[in-house]
Amino acid sequence: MGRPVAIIGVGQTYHGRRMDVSYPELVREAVMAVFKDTGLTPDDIDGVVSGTMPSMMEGIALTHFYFADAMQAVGKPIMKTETCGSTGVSIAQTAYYWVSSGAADLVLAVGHEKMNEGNSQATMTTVAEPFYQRYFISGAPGVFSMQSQMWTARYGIPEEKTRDAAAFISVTHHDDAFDNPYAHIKLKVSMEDVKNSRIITYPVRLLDVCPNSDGACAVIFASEKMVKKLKKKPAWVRGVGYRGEEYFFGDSDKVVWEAAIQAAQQAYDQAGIRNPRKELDVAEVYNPFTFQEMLFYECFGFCELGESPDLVLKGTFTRKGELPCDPSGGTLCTNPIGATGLIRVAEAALQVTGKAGAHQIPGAKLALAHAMGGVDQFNGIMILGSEL
Amino acid sequence: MGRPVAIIGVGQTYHGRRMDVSYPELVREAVMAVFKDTGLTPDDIDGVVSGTMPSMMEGIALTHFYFADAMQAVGKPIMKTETCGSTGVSIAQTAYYWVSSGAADLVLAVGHEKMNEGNSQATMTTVAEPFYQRYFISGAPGVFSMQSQMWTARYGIPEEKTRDAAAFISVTHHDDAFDNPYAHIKLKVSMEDVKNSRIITYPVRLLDVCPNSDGACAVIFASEKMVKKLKKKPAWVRGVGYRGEEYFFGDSDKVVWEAAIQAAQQAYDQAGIRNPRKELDVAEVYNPFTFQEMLFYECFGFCELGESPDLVLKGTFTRKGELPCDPSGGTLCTNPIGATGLIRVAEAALQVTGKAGAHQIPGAKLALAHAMGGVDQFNGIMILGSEL
Amino acid sequence: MTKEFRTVKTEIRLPYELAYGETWTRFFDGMQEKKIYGNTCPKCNRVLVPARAFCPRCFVDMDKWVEVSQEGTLIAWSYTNYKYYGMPTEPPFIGALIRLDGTDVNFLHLLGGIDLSNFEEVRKIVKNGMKLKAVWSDDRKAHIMDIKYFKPV
Amino acid sequence: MTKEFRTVKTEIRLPYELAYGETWTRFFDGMQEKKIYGNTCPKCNRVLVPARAFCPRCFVDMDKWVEVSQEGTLIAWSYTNYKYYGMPTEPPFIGALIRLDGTDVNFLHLLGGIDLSNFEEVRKIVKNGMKLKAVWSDDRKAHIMDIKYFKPV
Ligand SMILES: [Zn+2]
Ligand SMILES: [Zn+2]
Repeated sequence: MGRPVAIIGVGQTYHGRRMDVSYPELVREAVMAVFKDTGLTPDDIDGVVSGTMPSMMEGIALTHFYFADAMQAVGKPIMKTETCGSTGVSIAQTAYYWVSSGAADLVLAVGHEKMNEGNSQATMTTVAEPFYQRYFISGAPGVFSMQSQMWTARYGIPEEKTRDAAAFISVTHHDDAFDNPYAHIKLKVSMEDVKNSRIITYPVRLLDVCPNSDGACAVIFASEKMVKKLKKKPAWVRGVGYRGEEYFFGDSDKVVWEAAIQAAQQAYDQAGIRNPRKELDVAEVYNPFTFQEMLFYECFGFCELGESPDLVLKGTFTRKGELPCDPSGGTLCTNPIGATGLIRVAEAALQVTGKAGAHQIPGAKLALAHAMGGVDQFNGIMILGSEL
Repeated sequence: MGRPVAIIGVGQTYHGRRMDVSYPELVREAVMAVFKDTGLTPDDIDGVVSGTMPSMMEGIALTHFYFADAMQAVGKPIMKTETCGSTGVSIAQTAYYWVSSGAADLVLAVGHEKMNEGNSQATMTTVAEPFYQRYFISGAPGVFSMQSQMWTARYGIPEEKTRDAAAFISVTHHDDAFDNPYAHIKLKVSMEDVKNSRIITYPVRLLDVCPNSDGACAVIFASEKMVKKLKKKPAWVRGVGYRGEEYFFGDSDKVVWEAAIQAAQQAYDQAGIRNPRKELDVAEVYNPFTFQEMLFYECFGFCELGESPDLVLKGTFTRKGELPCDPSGGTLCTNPIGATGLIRVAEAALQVTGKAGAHQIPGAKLALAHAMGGVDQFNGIMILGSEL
Repeated sequence: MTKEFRTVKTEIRLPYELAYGETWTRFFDGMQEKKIYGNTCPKCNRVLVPARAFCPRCFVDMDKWVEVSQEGTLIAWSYTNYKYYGMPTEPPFIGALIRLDGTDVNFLHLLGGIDLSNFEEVRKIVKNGMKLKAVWSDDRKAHIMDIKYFKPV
Repeated sequence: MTKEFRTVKTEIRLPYELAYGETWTRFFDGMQEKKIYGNTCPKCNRVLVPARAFCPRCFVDMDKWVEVSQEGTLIAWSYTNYKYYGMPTEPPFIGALIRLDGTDVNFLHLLGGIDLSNFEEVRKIVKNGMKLKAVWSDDRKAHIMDIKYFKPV
């Protein structure tokens, strides 16, 4: 770990269908929110990091150029990172290293996506090369369904139990989203609703899957000196982790999933966490698919391998459970891809600073934020704490 | 400035038309070269940063995913940055901050582009939004020609003198490229050849413009601890600078060009440079257009505003001149866009470590590397020195 | 020549529907009515054109809308006589940076209304500082090309 | 509902010609001859399929080419019955991860040769661990879809 770094403010747009504004105006909404939250002005900022899914989603290749004005990045050092679903955590880590190095005291991180302007499925076809993998992995639900199917079969978990646990996750997260003013999908659903919703790719059904959202998120990272000077309640970065896997989907195991396991382990080692379920107070797990959320619980050591459906059904990961996961409603209810990972980080920061409002986990002091990118290939983690 | 960081090795592919290999194989060629140069193995590396122009150029959105195997990034933290022409310097700066923060000791930076596989002009149409600017800035030569025309007119430089100076730059760089084993274009040209070559957009002619190249470059950044441990001759990072401008081309002055001026100034301040022409021993200026190279000389303080054509014609910036610029032949002779900025950094590192071979500037101790991105919007600088 | 192997020809084709938002909508509505709209920043007082939702330097919401002059001064130009992907019009054409009278930034568009076929003739006519005036298309679509080009006054 | 304004429909269309290089070329030449080629890593001794230029774990050049078995075991599958952009074939179809006999990684392709119209019937037949066998197209083009699908043995 380098010099201490903290998040001192966050801003989000209202996520959803945002065809009321142009894309730069949407970005500016999040940036203005973080300046309002911190009382800082653009003049205070030393550098800006931003990113989207990949810019195929936008149809405009140089998003950091297009949004330079909206991010008030003019005349400042600026960087752009794009790692698909994990973009938001990559942005946060880039900003973190920048401040940690001592080369900047205040860095603005901005993630954004306007999924209603592009075509996310068409964008997914551009993820892989057109020789071999493009034909089989461009439908993201298909790949994630295959992973879920492999996981259930590996541990011999009864299909009905997995189905029930996934439905339970959908129901509780949809409920949670009502308490998050920025969430996209606000829908009361029952276990039966989920289990009877349209099949996307078996076993995944419509209510197991995240929406296409428009939204942006902005976060300010600060050096220890600035935290003291500005007297802001900090969310200290206690650990970061990031891991990638082989390009070929069939080369690595996606059940005992090394990218997820190692990314979490790297962050735990830095934060000194040995028993994540006991020590973490809340986790914002990237959960575009209900089934996959359970696999992350296992890979992040929240429980034993194959054990997650039982614990889910016991309520271990609900807002009143032992380790509340995604009290914001998570990616399942809000998914502007390039912003999503940074929203996880922002939500974790809100929790450990006691500013999460109606979805606050009382007394939360240590939080995990996570994002996944590529076709089951990249996982990034950031752990935030109220204490350094 | 944070903790000291040095470049301890570089690797390049042979640049040019490289349809003999698949894109991952091309990337691997540069990565193998840097491991050969340093004697390190992939196991030694703590993290990997990579990038392309924007991935519209590749047609494959997740290049860090596609090249994960080739970069030997599997099981490691990985990041991707894409800032158009300045990508290579952004990659270098991301790697620098990462090591400088203390969170990594050895970071591999890789830039790559296979321009012969895509269509660079079609890619340029994706740079701006399709409401307004896309119609007028998608032809890169047009924009750069407009900038040159404005510059010549501003200072009342006689058109013939500018034309001669640009031709002189073309001739000397084409000569230089013969001494660079990795350069793409190896062509003997005369002043008359340049001045009679086909007009692209007046005043820019074919021999004033960079080629479409395939190529990759890999650089290893190391902490001070590793430099000592590995006993490698280091090229210390002495300063970095990066600046962006407004999105709207007409909002800022592209002659007294603040993004270029400020990026250089930030890096000079860190490196303690007051008189760059005297103190720098060599500069690798990003020069896709001969005319623009002169504008950079002025904005970087190598001479007074409007003075560069006179000095060019006097030989001030040739290999035997006061401040040799682009002894590698520069971007003018080799332009795999996502690699180009990193090649500038690698060439600067070779110069200050005395490893530039036939195009070595004798005794070079302090070097500037530069890249420009967007449509005259971003400038990035890295200054390397043989001493810390 | 190095040995080459098989290649595959492919294409990326992606559809988009992009939102103008209120400010661009009003600007392009103006185009249809042969008006060029800018607006002023309450902080730096600059008149920006095209009209913006906010000032890129002051970051505040823009204030008053103004219909700006359709005449201006040539700041810079470039002459293009080759075909490329994404051209604004058939070559030859002249890209131009124009300071519309009363505004504080330069407006990007085309310079036309003169014979462009012979560059040497063009060079005798086109000079930075010359006065230009918008020429409108008859078939307007609330689009930036509703202005055909700017011609010498 | 928030007020919406003008939008613009647009499209990005970009052409590419991508190089296979020597290894992919040989692999796809194999497809045309109804052969599935892998190769072995001299360091970890794994047989990788499709054949690679280098081992993604050991980073060394691959060694011996091997024609691998056209039969294998189903590792995972997913059933898709909706249309989306970039599908490998008309739905319904089954994406499958297959461990070809004698290889050390899983091969991505389709599972077919059974009636896919009724998912409940499909679910009774398709089980992880079942044996599958490649079915080739008559009209082969040195392309990954020269294998139509893998069918139950
Ligand atoms: Zn202003
Ligand atoms: Zn191996």
